[in-house]
Amino acid sequence: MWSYIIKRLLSLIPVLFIVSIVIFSIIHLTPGDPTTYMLGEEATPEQIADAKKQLGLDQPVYKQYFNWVKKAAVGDLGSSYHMNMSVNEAIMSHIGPTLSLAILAEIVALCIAIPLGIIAAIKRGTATDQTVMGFSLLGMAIPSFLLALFLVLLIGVKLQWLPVAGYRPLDSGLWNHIKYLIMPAISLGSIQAALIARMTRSSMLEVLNTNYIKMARAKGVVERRIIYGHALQNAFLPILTVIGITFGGLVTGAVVTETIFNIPGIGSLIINSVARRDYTVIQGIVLFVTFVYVMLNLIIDILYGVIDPRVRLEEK
Amino acid sequence: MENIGSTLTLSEARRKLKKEQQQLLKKRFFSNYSMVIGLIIVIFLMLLSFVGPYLTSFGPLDLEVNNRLQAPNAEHLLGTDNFGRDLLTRIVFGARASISVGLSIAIITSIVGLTIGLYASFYKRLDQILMRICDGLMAIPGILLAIALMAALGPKVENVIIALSIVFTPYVARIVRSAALVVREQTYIEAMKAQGASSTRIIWLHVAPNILSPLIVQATFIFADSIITEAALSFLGAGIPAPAPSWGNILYDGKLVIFNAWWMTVFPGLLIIIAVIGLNSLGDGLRDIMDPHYKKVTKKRTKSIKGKEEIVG
Amino acid sequence: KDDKAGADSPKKGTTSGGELKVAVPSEPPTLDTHVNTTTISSNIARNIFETLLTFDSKGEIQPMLAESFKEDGKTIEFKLRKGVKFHNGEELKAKDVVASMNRWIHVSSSGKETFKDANFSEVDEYTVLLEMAQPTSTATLVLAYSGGEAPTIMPASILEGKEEKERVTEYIGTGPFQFKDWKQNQQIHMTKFEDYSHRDEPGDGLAGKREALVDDLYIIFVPDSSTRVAGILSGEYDAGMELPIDNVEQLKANKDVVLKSVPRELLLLYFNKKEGLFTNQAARDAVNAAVKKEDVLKAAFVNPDYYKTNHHVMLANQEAQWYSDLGKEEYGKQDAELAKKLFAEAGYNGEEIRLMTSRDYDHMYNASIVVQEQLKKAGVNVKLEVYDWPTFSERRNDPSAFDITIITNKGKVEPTSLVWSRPDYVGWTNNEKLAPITSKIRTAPSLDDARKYYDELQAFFLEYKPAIKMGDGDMLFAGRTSLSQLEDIDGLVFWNVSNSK
Amino acid sequence: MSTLTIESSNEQQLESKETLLEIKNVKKFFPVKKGLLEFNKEQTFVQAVNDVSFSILKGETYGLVGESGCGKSTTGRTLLKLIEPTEGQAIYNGKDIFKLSGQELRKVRQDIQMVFQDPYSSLNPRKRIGKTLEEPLIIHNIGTPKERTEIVMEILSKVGLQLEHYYRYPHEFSGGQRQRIGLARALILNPKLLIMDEPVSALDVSIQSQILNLLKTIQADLDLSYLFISHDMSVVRHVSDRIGVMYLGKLVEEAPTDELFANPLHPYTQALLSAVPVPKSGEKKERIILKGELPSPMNPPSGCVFHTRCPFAMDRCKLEVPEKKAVASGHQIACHLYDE
Amino acid sequence: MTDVLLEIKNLKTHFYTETGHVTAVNGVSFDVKKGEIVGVVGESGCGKSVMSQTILRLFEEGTVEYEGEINFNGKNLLSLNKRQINEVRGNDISMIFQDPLSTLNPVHTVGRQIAESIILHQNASKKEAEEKAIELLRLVGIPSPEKRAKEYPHNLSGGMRQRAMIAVALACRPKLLIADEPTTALDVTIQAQILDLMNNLNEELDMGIIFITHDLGVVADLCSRVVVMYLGEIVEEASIEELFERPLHPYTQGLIKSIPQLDGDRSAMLHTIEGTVPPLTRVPKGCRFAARCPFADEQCIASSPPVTEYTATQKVKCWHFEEILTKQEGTADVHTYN
Ligand SMILES: Nc1ncnc2c1ncn2[C@@H]1O[C@H](COP(=O)(O)OP(=O)(O)OP(=O)(O)O)[C@@H](O)[C@H]1O
Ligand SMILES: Nc1ncnc2c1ncn2[C@@H]1O[C@H](COP(=O)(O)OP(=O)(O)OP(=O)(O)O)[C@@H](O)[C@H]1O
Ligand SMILES: [Mg+2]
Ligand SMILES: [Mg+2]
Repeated sequence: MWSYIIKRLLSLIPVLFIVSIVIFSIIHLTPGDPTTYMLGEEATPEQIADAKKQLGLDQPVYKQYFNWVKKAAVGDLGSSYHMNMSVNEAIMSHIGPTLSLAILAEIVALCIAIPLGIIAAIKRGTATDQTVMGFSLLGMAIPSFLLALFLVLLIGVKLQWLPVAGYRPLDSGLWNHIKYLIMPAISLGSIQAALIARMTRSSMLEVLNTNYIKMARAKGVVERRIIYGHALQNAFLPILTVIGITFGGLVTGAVVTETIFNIPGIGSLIINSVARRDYTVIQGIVLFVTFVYVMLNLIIDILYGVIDPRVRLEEK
Repeated sequence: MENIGSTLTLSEARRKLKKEQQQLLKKRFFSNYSMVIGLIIVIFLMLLSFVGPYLTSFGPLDLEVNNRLQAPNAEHLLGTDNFGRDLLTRIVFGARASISVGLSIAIITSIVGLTIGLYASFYKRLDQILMRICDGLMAIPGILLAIALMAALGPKVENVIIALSIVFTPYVARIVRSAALVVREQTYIEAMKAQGASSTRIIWLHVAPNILSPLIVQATFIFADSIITEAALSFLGAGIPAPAPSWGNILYDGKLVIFNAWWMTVFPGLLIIIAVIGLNSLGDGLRDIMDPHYKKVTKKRTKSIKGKEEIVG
Repeated sequence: KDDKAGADSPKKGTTSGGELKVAVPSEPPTLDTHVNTTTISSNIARNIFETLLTFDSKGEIQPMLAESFKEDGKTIEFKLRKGVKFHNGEELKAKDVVASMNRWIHVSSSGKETFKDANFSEVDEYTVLLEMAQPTSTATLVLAYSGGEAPTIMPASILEGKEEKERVTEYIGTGPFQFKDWKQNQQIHMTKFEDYSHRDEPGDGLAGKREALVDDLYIIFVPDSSTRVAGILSGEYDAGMELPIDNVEQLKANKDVVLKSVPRELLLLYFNKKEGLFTNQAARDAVNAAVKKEDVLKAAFVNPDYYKTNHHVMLANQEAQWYSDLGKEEYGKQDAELAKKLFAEAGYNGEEIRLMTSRDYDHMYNASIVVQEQLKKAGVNVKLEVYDWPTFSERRNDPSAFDITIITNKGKVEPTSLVWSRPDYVGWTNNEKLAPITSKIRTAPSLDDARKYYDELQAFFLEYKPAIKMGDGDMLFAGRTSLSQLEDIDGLVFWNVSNSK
Repeated sequence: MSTLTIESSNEQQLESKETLLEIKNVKKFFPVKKGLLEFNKEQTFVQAVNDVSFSILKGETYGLVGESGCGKSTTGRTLLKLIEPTEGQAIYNGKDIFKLSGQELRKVRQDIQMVFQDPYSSLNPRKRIGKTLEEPLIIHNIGTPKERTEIVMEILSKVGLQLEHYYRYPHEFSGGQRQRIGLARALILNPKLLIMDEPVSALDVSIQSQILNLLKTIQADLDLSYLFISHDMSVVRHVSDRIGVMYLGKLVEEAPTDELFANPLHPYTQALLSAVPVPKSGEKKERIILKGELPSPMNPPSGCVFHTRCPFAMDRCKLEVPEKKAVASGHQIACHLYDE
Repeated sequence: MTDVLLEIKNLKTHFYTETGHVTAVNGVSFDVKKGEIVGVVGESGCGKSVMSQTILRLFEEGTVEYEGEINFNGKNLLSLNKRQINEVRGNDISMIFQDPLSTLNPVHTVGRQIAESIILHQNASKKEAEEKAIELLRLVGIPSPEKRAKEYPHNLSGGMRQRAMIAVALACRPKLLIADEPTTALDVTIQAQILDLMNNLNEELDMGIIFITHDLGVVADLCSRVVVMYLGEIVEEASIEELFERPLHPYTQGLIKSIPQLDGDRSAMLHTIEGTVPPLTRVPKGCRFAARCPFADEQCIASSPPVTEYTATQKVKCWHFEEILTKQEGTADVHTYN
């Protein structure tokens, strides 16, 4: 197992390397450059050329790449063109809100999704099933911005229960912190919930007819325990995968929601950096996100083995 | 040991059984509400997108700025949008674009993701490579990819399909892989190997059907998501070329006036929901047909059935 | 400054202290106004930095950091106020002004244009002298303008040892607010500058007494317009800029919100005059005949209350200074037949015309949609090409990439700095007839003299059609009623504003 | 029903028969899973099959018996390379199966079919039985679709199932029916060697006899070879020509059937035979009760693996691994008792 | 032994499959007394497993329907609600399934699965239960039970799984044990050990056992009474002596004749009962065995025979059993096998 983990960690090196090349190419394929934002709308071509030179963008692409990769290899991702900070700092300062939001949203999602999915599976074909699944389809089909705006209008503007937008760090008090995250977490979470609930239902259906569930019944295990103790674990791999990738998606930025609720997280950092063509930040984020995904998927893969001992990932 | 019948009676029996079976399948198909509902919806949408355009009295681009944002009324059944274009017409014309984008992406990602996921679950070495590629792909921001593609290949609908397919495929692949990892350890797969089945055969005919249900869930999600995301990309010039309508575009236009023109978000939103329900019902139905345990819960335990029990064969 | 929307009179002389949270649509790249052209940057920066001159409410030029100034042909002499403190405690001296202003002249585009070969020099500790290559009628206007590329004054000590073009990252000025911190992608925090030395004249427009009445000023970046609206409605923000005109009704309906607007933008249709069909005068004339300007305006700015059908090149609210009758007649006319004829004359035969736009700015996009339809009606095969803003910005500098594009430009204090006249700006206006006119305006001995040549410029614009002006658009802003006042003078003004919340 | 007698005695033929499959020193060790935190613990193995050699001749039935968990199924699965062997060779047609892969391996698998011990889980729950049975035909390109269906229906009735069962799903069958399906699937390809892991354990005696008769008939007709793994000594006795007795991963005794039953030499074999229950009321045989700690394949005893329970264990048994040696024609044994 | 522990009265189990309605168990009645071991034998597919699972109502609701009565401790199990039946399951009645691999939960260790029963029904702490589980594994003859308890079903051999199943079922010392072919995968030495264990429990706890098997040797060894089933019905019920000495039903007779003998002629074909079992969708109207019965006549084909009590302990469902018996008395060697 440890050799597997180490191997996976080592695979980060080529992955990051290749991703860096890909992202570098993509970035330089994309039209536009950092000066647009830097100098403003009415900048003269002369100003633009000056600025490009200053940023080193007049050099050949491969040279730029080497300059960058040399530093990146030792952990220095360079500094942002636009923000007065290094890329590392930029990521660090934006990861906090994103993590808080992701965790909260995932909690919301899981609290709704798994029980609902299970209920739907048990009551397959009944009105309960159809209602639950109907809502989850709704959740899947409604664009997240609509749900978010609806929440803003209702809870934020009409009822004024919660602040409509913004972010307060944890050190401004737990409630203050959470208060600003509840609505975004709900609007993100309920969409994730829709997917997870459906996945839960369909995976559970595969499991509920098996003989070991019959056996558990014969043992006199109560239905609740059968579901949560026996069936769920067997059905859990796809569910875990969805949870993993949706969580990954949240950690690496919920662009729309972060924009609407004006949360300064990774998502808005990405979108801003793309809009500003802040090359170094984009590159940095992509590497960071790759790292996050590789680690996340490693954890998920390890969990596969824990959840279902039949799964073998190691090479023989 | 008694020999049961000659070949003649055998082939007769085979035909009879087959016919019975076909009838059964038909029954199974039509008593499968999901399937039927799904089909009805899909047919409705097909009609909407192919015949609908000939029925509307407005053009999708006919604008009349002075009529902007009119609530649904007799002339404009679903109201007008922020350029005074007839919303119904735009929705009807947008149907084809949105559904074809959504469907193509759902189908492409399903096929590619299924392939990647299945093979990754089967070959350890490949797993390492494919899954790391997926990790990398997941990390590249979709917006950037779309802009780059658009720059490289020009603003075309195809590009949005390519870009979103690239973005969504890893998700499908991972889901498929997770389910397949369990299936491949089952004894019946070992039994297939023992019979000399090739890996390709095992993968496609024996593992694949068993991971269908998570795939269907993920695919419907992608269908919905890509209809919506297409609009986001068309903001960057990478979606359906600008004034041409798509449900996603109408929705996004509606977002700006969400405070005062509910019809611009509600109607396209509704249609997306209907389309998703349709596709999903089809998927569920398909799944149910392949599920040996599926029985309609409405118990048809009537006297008539009980009366049959003593029938002599 | 027109207060249209139910502007109940500000509660004067209310409490001081508290905070003021303002939602703005975008984050400035820097607060160093010398090196970037964005308005938002100058808007925020002018709370921290001040300029030598400024405008009062009637648009007259008044001294700000200068005690007084004296124009004399090719020179202007500024006497500085004494005892003005920078936020770092240094006193404002002539060397600071010289260092700042010379840098501004060298690096900013408006500095370069208006003050070519001009130079500031120190006369004594509190006197500086601006020497220009020729008499410049627009000099004081440009110096007083704080709507973009503001000629702000910073301590010489900060500029020392830096390359001119290098951005300043330490924001130290003399303004009523001092820079506290900048959370990237979030907000800029400013606090009241206790040692601020204000002018003694009563506040009037941007001139006169400035005073920070709140302790904390937060400029919060809220890119999503509906979020800005929701934030103002719910009281999360005390004021908000650039609100969508579609949301006017919601804002008006809320009794705790005061809605205001001010003309800010010129909507212009630019032709690519370097390549393609529109190098041809007839083709440009044809487009002019084909479009119905008011429809375009309406699509872009929605509500007649918030746009002006304005035929001349300056903003409608600048008519007191700059006005011309030329073109007023023709402005509203649309003639598809004429357009067809002119297109034929220009040798147009159905090839694809690329109308480039970006959805990052709704005005531009909406206007483009309407123009596309109108041109189609005139028989033009127009293709709309939508790009994200950086792509758009790159392509618009590429003569082979587009034929027409519609852009909103910010208003300017004087006509010669309007960007359409620049040969390097979108569309490449490069006509030998233009330079003499600009030069006449600029080098006129006084502003009044300069205004006489405005008609000539207008005539050139109408005839040559480097671009077609659709009209003026307003910028909508709103504040909570808890604010004692809120005004937009080339951007929102945050001094002399208290918040009773 | 005719009580058909197979012409000549099996034993006489033995010498003349050629070897079909030769298994040499096969080992299969399963690594024992360690916890994530036990990374410094030494890797231990379940020594499921530990150096087993025997050969199967053409047309013969080789019975494999032994204690539960001694590695019979593992041997069977390893032979087909369904699990990677740790060591050893399995020579079939002059080639080592363990070294084959891809197309070649699949060819061998056509010749050697397997019936799994666990009938239910070896059937794909989503596939109708008919399809499952047709699968091997399709894999090896036999017949047209119509013919395949007929072949399947024929084999169904041969194993005592009905045509109606063609369209049923596995969960609708009884244990014994499933077992017959497994058998049918293996038989359908006309293999050369059939590895059967407890193929009749879930069948009632009347169907069991049908099946055993069927197996015998087919063998006589097609010169098939069987590797017959079973616990039912009377069944094994009935079908096998030779029998191997396994204990804890080792083959401890091997002899022609009659010889083994008449003259069981290894103490374990003796105990095994004495424990067979008799289907007659009131009649209880004297059993040899094996005492002592049950050894585990995770750390098998030193020396002779049986010494912990052997009534005749000597000191030497604890230390030396007994070599396999022949004591009579075809009768091999690994036990120190029979050393000179 | 007069206390009736379990009384099954005219039990029917209907399946509603898409191919039609199937009555897998059709009017089965018998009882199990306290401390009694009842063997159930019968043709493969005759409904033994279905019947045994019906006792605990283990089939998916909605696809199956039960009829008749199953009285246990004075309660009709078929009319209990969910909670009530759950109290009976595992605690009062436990069950060893026929198919050990698919009935053990693949993601739980065998130790955990055994411990679960103990925790559920005996108020034991987790640790106690785990220790007990190991003890049980040792009891059923699994070597190094401490280690095996931590393994998963797929790590075990077929026999070990079966023993693990037995351990699960015995964990709670139930009043009634339903064992569905519990020793098929065990070698005879271990089988003997398990049978001993069952015998002990049976004596110690007065545990009733329904023992389904095909191994008539085991039946002879263990059971006091035997129920013979054929195609969903009980065709004969007899004490163990009677069954082997004087089987009444032609099917039972055929069955006994088919047993391969340890000392029989190896080269001879085994005795079989001719014909095949008809599928449940085509059950004959009359005697279900008629088509395969050498003694069948029109009566058999026309109508289903009644159950006749031949002795106090022996019942048979056949029209002609007496004639057959007298016929065979003459030929003498029919039902013996040396
Ligand atoms: N879920 C089901 N749906 C439909 N038919 C079923 C179902 N389960 C069992 N059957 C049928 O019911 C009959 C009785 O099956 P059961 O499993 O009880 O047999 P059995 O006596 O246990 O046989 P064996 O000894 O082979 O295990 C069989 O013919 C089988 O095909
Ligand atoms: N996949 C596996 N992982 C780990 N150990 C295994 C695995 N399969 C089998 N074993 C172990 O290998 C040994 C031999 O198992 P095998 O199944 O070959 O026994 P068997 O002789 O077939 O027994 P039975 O008669 O009970 O089926 C057992 O100790 C078992 O626990
Ligand atoms: Mg085995
Ligand atoms: Mg059974």
